[in-house]
Amino acid sequence: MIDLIEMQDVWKSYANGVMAVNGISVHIDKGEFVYIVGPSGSGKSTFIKMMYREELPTRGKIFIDGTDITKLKQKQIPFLRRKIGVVFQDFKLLPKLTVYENIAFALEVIEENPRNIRKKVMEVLDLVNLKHKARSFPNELSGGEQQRVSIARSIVNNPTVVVADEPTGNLDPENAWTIMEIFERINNNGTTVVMATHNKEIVNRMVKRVIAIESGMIVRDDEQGEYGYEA
Amino acid sequence: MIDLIEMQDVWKSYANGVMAVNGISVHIDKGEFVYIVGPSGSGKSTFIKMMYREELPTRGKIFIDGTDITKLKQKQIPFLRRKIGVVFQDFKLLPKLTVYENIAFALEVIEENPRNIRKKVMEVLDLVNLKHKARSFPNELSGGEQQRVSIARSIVNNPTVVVADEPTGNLDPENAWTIMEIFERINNNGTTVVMATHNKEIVNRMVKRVIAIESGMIVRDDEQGEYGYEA
Amino acid sequence: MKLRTLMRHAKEGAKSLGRNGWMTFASISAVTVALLLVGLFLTVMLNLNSIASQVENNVEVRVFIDRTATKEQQETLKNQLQQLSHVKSVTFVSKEQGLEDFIKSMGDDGDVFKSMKGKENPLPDAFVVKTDKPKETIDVAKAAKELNYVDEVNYGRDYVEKLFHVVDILRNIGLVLIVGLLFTSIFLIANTIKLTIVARRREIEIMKLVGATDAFVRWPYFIEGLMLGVLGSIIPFLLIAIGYHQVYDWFIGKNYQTYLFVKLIPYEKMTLYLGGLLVLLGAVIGVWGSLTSVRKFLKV
Amino acid sequence: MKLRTLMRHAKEGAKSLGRNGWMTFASISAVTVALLLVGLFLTVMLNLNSIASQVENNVEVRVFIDRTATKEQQETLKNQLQQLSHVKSVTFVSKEQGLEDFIKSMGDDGDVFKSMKGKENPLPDAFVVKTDKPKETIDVAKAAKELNYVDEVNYGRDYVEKLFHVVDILRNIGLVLIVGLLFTSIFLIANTIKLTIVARRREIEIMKLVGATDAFVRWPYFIEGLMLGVLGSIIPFLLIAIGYHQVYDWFIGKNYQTYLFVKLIPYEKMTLYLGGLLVLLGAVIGVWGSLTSVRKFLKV
Ligand SMILES: Nc1ncnc2c1ncn2[C@@H]1O[C@H](COP(=O)(O)OP(=O)(O)OP(=O)(O)O)[C@@H](O)[C@H]1O
Ligand SMILES: Nc1ncnc2c1ncn2[C@@H]1O[C@H](COP(=O)(O)OP(=O)(O)OP(=O)(O)O)[C@@H](O)[C@H]1O
Ligand SMILES: [Mg+2]
Ligand SMILES: [Mg+2]
Repeated sequence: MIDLIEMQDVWKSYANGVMAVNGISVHIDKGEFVYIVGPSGSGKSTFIKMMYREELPTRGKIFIDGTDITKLKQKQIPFLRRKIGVVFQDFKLLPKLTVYENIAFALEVIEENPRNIRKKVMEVLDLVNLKHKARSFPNELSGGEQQRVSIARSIVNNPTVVVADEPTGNLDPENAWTIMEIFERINNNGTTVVMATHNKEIVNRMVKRVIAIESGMIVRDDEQGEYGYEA
Repeated sequence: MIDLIEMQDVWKSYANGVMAVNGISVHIDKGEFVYIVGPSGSGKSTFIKMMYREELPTRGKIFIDGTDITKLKQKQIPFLRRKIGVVFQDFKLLPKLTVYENIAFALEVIEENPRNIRKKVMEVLDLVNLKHKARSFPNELSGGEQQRVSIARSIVNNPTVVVADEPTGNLDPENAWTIMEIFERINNNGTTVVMATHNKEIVNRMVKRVIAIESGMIVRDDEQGEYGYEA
Repeated sequence: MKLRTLMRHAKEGAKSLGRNGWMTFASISAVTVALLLVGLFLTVMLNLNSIASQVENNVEVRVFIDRTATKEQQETLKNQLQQLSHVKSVTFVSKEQGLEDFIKSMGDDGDVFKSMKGKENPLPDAFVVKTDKPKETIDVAKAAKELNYVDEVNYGRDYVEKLFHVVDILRNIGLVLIVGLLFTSIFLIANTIKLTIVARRREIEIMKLVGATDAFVRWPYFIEGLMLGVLGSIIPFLLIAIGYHQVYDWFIGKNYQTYLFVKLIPYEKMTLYLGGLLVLLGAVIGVWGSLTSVRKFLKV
Repeated sequence: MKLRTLMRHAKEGAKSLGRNGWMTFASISAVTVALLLVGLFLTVMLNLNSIASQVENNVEVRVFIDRTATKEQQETLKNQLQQLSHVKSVTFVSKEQGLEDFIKSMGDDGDVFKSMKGKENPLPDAFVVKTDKPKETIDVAKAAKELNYVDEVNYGRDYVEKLFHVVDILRNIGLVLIVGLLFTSIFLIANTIKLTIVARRREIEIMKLVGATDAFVRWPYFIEGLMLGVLGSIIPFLLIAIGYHQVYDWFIGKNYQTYLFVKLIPYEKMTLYLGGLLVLLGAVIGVWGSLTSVRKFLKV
């Protein structure tokens, strides 16, 4: 298998001095499904944000598909991001756009043919059971509905990697499983999935590789692991 | 026991026509601990928002401590809200204030003596394990940290009722249990707790009254219930 | 409200100015720039107005006395003139003095008239009448014309009427411009402050949801608006005070005071009133813009 | 860029104007109000300037001919005058005509000089010299004075120099005011637009995080800024065009054209240039304000 994501001794300290990631090295192969677990504030989101250059590491190298993204020029960043579908922990929906438009935006950005946009958007909205909310604005949605829009957007343009930050935090178990099935399906089709989660039940029932982070360091990395971050 | 919260045939449809709550009647006694469960978009948050007048029901009456809050004058609303500590699903922290100041704000509002403010704030910050983040701003916190600040703020002024909307959605199981212990403790001290949640494990292990909502209607209401919303 | 709480609001207001960094900067600079404009125009307009009044005040009526009139008849005429309403002073000017004045008033051009001195002098003796209000000149002249032993009444009708007309028009234009400018400035400042506060609407909503009363939310904004306005009025005041000082000195240095027969408004008076006005204006607009903007978001 | 994408940006820009409702309103009204002010001042200033030029152009040099000069000598003098640089025209005015003109120019006040008609006329014959540039009057007068058979040269030195001085001062004040006003307006408009865009910084950040290039984010803002500016320039243009029409008609109706010896700038010319200028100004400031504000938030 080919390395898709590789981190080499990555450190991150924020402007206010907080050391969020302290020397992480990791390989994730193309087509893998990885859970990131760890206590609140341990650095999972920071770890994830560095993959699509929302945050730049203070030290270390990060390779995505063979290129060191810490060296990317400002102009190249959008093209990195288009390969990575992100489910943000705080959803990050555009408040002035409807649900439909929010998802379509990810396709307009890559200058997708308008004819295909409608079809693709309605398809993913159907997957997350939100077809009936297509014309609502984000502030007219429940927390879980917003989360599902963010999920729909992350997969709509068939990215190489889907990176999801606690994508089921605001979902009831039933909806959570629907989402997990979607992730499993796209993973089976070759998409790499990296998912930070606190959901013990999901991690233990849908068994995959588990990377446990504590205080910004990897304390455990098990193929076919289970939830937990005691070393 | 005395009725603390009483809803009489309450309906709520939003401006865009969505019927979020469709005829709910419920009694919650002083000192009770109630879980609100239900699928995403079923109306849990709407139900909760009506208790502290973030949303006004389209029809029906809501009594808190004997007064019909749907009839409250604009000027009286702040005093209702001071009796109710709210953990918002989206945290609602003041972005320009530090963690410390955010929590202190809830005390300044009731013109608490500045001498006590510091003590009380540090106390609750300690409870949620965030003393070390007192001087951080909300955007410098992880999702779970923000959630814990919101929780700390909701309990700092000893409200009569604590209303929590998925307070553990962004927390690891360990932190989640810490929070649940806090809720149980204040509940034992007489505070009524109403908590919307998707966390099956918590609901089933810390057994309390469970109200299940689906499509804006109560489908189940069990003392000592367990997670689930099939009628 | 407890003093403690008031202190808290003042502190929060000041802190908020700092934390909102460049938004504060945007507001203050909007106030600065708008008040600078208002102050500048006000200075110019007030001076032009004062100059216009001075020019108007130079207007006088010249009543030429019939050559046949005796000394007593002249006296009677003088008394009659003094009794006319709005007359401030009546001065006798002999025909020799009259010609001298005339030649002088023509400046260099008067030279060709020098030959008229002596017996060729075509001017009769005259009374120069000054009125208490410039505009009364016309009525006084008319009334004087009706009196006995009056040969000719001369008040530069064309010139005076034209002058009053032009000054009136200019005053009206000035007034329209200054009022327009004032409203514009108020609007632009309030608009700017409103935008900075709208950006904080979520903040206000959260405060309300956590149990703050309207007053509690409003107070820090009141203080903030006040400080914005006052801070924003300092630079325009200083700039105009310094600038006016320069212009004033230059004006006197170049001797324009005597050369153009007009005076500027004294420096101290001007800066005192202007300073007061600008600070007041800034404070009022700041507070008003702040409070009206907050109000919209209090309905939570 | 594909045409399809351009269309998409135009649509998004327009849609965004609508969805940002009152923020759009705030921006457009800032543009409106600022441009109204600029337009108003520009109209007033341009007209005052044109009037000043007209007044200046009335200035002439009167060269009085020595009474002893023969016809030939007069001819020589005329030729010499015509050869002076900057002289536009030389016209002979007999002493009778000269006195007539003088009496007329004094208006009502001239009456007392009527007695001078006939042999008492103190004025000699004269040449009236006009220059191509008003300011050359002074030099031409000096040069004329040096010629033979010149009795006296008269160009209202005091009056003319005073006039030029006053006009110069007023022009400078006007220029300072108009430039100050322009910068102020640009600043205030850009400031307002900036604030509306800062309120949307999160929006821009999200777009970038979802993979949009800078250009992709910028285009709709470009269109939005353009529309803001152009929409904001319409009302000021209409108001000023209508207002100027009224004033212009009133000015002609009251016969001020002939009465005050000055003309306003023709209506069509004024509105055409003003309209173009305001729309251009609005569009440029709108786009500029929009794009510079967006730029800051693209670094995500
Ligand atoms: N922008 C920031 N500036 C400063 N410190 C930050 C910032 N973002 C996060 N941190 C700090 O970095 C640490 C790691 O945060 P991170 O968001 O990566 O945690 P997390 O594992 O995602 O937690 P959670 O499960 O609560 O989301 C925390 O201590 C947090 O307070
Ligand atoms: N402000 C609003 N305007 C219009 N519709 C709304 C608004 N808020 C919520 N809704 C709709 O009302 C319904 C109930 O929403 P609510 O937020 O109460 O759900 P919830 O049970 O809290 O869901 P979740 O578990 O996902 O948070 C949903 O269909 C939602 O789309
Ligand atoms: Mg996180
Ligand atoms: Mg909810």
